[in-house]
Amino acid sequence: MALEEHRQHVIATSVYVGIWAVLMVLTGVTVLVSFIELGDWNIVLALTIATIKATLVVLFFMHLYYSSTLTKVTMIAAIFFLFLLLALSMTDYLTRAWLTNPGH
Amino acid sequence: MATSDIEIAEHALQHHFADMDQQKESSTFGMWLFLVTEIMFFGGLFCAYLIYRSTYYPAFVAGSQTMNIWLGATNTAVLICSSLSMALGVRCAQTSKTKMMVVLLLITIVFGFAFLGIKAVEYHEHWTNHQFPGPNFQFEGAEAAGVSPQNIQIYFSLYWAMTGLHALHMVIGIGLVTWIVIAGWRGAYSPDYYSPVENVGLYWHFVDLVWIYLFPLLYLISKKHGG
Amino acid sequence: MASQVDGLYFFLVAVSAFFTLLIFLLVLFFAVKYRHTAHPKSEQIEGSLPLELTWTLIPLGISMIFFAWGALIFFQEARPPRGAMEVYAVGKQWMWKFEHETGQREISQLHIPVGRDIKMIMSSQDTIHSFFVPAFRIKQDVLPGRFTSTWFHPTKVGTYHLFCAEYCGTEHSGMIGEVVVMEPTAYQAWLANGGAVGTMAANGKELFTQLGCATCHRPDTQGRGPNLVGVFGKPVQLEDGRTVMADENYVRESILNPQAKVVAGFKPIMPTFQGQVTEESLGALVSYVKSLAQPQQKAEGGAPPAAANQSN
Amino acid sequence: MATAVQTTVETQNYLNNGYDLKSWLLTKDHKRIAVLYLLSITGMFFVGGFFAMLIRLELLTPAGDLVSSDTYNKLFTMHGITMVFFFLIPSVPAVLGNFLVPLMVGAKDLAFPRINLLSWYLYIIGAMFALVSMVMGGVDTGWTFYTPFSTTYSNTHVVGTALGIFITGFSSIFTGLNFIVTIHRMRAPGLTWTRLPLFCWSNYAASLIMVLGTPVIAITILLVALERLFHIGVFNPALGGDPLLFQHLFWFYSHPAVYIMILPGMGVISEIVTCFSRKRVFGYEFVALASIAIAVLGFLVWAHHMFVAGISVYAALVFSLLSYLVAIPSAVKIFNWTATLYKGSIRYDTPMLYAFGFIGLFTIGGLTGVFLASIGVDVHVTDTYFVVAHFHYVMVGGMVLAYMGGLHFWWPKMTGRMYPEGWAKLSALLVFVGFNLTFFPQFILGYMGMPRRYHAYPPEFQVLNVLSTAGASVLALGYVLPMIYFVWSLRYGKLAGPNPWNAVGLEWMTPSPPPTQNFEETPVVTWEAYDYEHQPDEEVPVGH
Repeated sequence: MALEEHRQHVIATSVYVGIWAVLMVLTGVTVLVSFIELGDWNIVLALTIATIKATLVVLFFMHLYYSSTLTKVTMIAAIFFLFLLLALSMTDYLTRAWLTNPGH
Repeated sequence: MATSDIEIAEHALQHHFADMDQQKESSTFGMWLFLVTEIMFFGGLFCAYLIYRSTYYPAFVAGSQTMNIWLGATNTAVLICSSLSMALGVRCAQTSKTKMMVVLLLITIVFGFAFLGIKAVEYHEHWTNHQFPGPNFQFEGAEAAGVSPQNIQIYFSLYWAMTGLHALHMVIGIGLVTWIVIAGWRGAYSPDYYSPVENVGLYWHFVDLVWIYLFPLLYLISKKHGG
Repeated sequence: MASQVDGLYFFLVAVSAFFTLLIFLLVLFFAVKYRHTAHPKSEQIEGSLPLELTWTLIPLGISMIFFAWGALIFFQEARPPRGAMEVYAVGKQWMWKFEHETGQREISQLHIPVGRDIKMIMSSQDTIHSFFVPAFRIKQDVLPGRFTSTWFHPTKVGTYHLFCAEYCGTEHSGMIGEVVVMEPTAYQAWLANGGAVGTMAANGKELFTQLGCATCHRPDTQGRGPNLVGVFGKPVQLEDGRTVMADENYVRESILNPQAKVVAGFKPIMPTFQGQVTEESLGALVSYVKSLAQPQQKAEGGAPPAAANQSN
Repeated sequence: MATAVQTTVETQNYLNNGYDLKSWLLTKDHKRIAVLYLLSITGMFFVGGFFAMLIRLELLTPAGDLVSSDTYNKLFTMHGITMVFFFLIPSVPAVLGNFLVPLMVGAKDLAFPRINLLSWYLYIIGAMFALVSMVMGGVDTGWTFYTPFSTTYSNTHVVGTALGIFITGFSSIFTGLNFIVTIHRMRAPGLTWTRLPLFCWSNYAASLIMVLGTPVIAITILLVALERLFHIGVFNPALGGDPLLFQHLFWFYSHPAVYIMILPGMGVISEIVTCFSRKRVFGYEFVALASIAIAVLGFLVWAHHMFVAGISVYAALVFSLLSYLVAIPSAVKIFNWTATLYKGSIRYDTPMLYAFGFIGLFTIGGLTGVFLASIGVDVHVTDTYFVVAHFHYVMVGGMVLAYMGGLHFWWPKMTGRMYPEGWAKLSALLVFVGFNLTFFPQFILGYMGMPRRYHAYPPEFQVLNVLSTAGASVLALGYVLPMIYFVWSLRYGKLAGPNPWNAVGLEWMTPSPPPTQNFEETPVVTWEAYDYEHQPDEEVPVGH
């Protein structure tokens, strides 16, 4: 069948289940870690784990790993512009207190 | 199946596309672009969250400590399971296992309702505790925690807005999966034409993805008491 | 300041006029010279990298001059000089309320002496307004819930327009007033007839006692709240490890949302005064706290000299 | 009108393919949807124009004597909302883009025809929300919806209007999404990216902004509605919120939105300038990439609307610096168009007159934008008539002129008939003169210190305001004329033929009006864009 060769890559069921298991374990880890007081590192750790989970979901459940470059660029662009929104807004909030007392 | 795979594909080819390849690529790319808009849509809320969290950190800690971590964690697990059944369902569509696909998608729907049910329990609890922004907002122990109830209200405003919008996406997702189940049952899809299944799958995983971030940001801010 | 802004402005006008004329004349010249009837066959030209670079890099270079020049002016505008005379302003729909340090109040009219630096400390009691005096080339939005400030240095006696430049509702265009710049002697005379009941700092001190602040914030020793003598304008170590500058906004926040920034070594026990103090009272309280940090001029300030000495 | 002979000659095209209402309202044909958009945005343009006339009449005298201050506030608010969200943003993309992008890439339709139709319905629903809110008493927040005024102090129909904008936002998102997918996936064989017409490039760039920016305004406007309904405190300083957060989120979209408006207009100008100087565009790659650069850099500059709003001094410096960068690609475009004229063979048909007007006025609009990026000067002129003049030079002098030029250029393609050239030239002249008379005095007013959104003003500003109002009446005449002769031309205009301008580009290789399927067979492209060198230089058959 001519159409056959264009069909998308089929990922093995075991990969899906494996990813699922990792995601479940990471969910457990993130909950457990949250009970340990690590100061600023709590949020860093929580977001790192969330990002690992999100990456796994995007790459495998959403097949980005097997998708065209265009799709990958699209996803990266979205993250980039979200980052711009957050980072450039923060340039205001983080530096508002800098210039409060008179100069000279 | 009454119709062969090829017939399904020929029937599904819209007049303005040259071939199935072009149609499928367009449809998938369109879906990803739509997800980009969804990311930016939630992005506005994440921006507000980031700014207020850095401004009113103790209030956010106090607010997050009223969250039930176990319900939140369970819901995270429920969504991950639903994503698995969704992914396997799409795989069945790729491999012509229509019945199995329908079953897996039904399981996905069940997980979806489970998530909403648990969320409803949490919402109910917040509602009865007056943890809903507005004139009736109350937060017991704000003074003891040494934070202004007003700032905790901002935490709850963002909590309700973010999880509410997420829940709305879940409801829409359940509707879409139901549509796929019905169409799939009627034999609308084949390995050469399953873009709707795949796209609804992408949407579902995206909604899961948002929750993966909402959970640590809203529930796990800090366990330390007394701000 | 006005002359500096004008300098940059007319530089911008000159550069813009040059480029506008350049484009206009080129378009006109080409359009006439190569009109269809005179030049029936077009000649294909692909483009030219050197030209592209020229008209990318030259505008970039010129715009960097604009940036640097504009930024320098802005930095000056953003940093009020030390020793500026301070005037508190409260914007409300649809009027300006001013209060001088010496306690005179006026509405939508601002009397100031010529030749002095004037710093405006402004807040709004409803929506966003904007303090705009075109003659001084300054503009600053006036926000609810926060102090913003700007400054100027009037050099000529006269009466100038004051506008609200941020849309604020029905009578936005009626939220206007005038800035009256006077000779210093005339200003002193005006102050004398101003009907002031005590200086702002003195009024602030009275409020400080009335509201019960003084029971915890004792002037002689550290009470349940920190001693405020000599605090203003200096960095403050917070309980959570951060350091903040004790400026007008810090004092405001400490009154309205005391738990947000708790001073190191103290408990978050202070109640909020939100809803109990007006914007004007806040100004007076800020002025009082400020006066506690200026022990040497405190004859009229209201701070007990003994306390000031002890803190040093 | 159609005799028996003509009906046999008349070939099937998108216009005569069904005449009943259903064939229009349920159409999935991008060309019909473009016509639906044309009718709807023209309606909204005249609604917005009506408000503008009342504003100018009120400002004829210093005292606020024609309408009450509340009415005046509603007028400029509704003028802004109508023009920005319901005319400028959809204008070139949703009308000309919808019609032309598939034709230019050699496709039968946009990638998602049903979503395209949905997008028009969303526009109509959004417009209905806005119009109903206006009829019920209007809204007085300014088109910018600044908090806390919009959330706490305004007593007008903020939520209804906000929902209208929210819904219309999705119309814009779907249009952008459709364009991006179409341009990526549906180009005809041989039509590489470097052979793509610049109109497609610029619509592609604008679509990027629609897809990336519009969702942010959607959520922001939703939060405003929630704040108003439930007092959630996110933007309300009395509840601990920060009103500047609203401004950040608002301008994150609304500054790039300016480029949604101007970029497609720039695309139109590239098409017109090349056609009427019979030349390949000078520096094709630079013009194309400048569009993308504007789209991306446009996202980095939003806080230059907030220099005096109380943001951090350091953030202001960063945003000022970045703001200059976005000016560069616009300058590059201007220079390239000018260079394209060099050694061309230039005709002065109406579209070209509009293009000349665009180049001149956009140059002024762009350069005065540089004034506003320069913080020291911005402090003085922001929120004055200087800003009003600046953005009207860009939006009206730039965008509307480009739209009008494009409409004249492709009118024969869309309808199969020519507009009357003499009247069109007269109207172009009226628009140019009227526009400058209206808005140039406002630069001076702004520098003198007249704040915007003022119902009454000090008497020393009157002379310039009278000039401005006089110009506005000339401008209005310039806009009403085309309405009349375009309608007239539908019946009495000369038949255009497939290529009245002897232009290159796939859209000219199919009959006018195009058949429903656009092309008899999918074209194969073997030539570069704007290949006027190999276009036989025959005398233009009609319209002269």
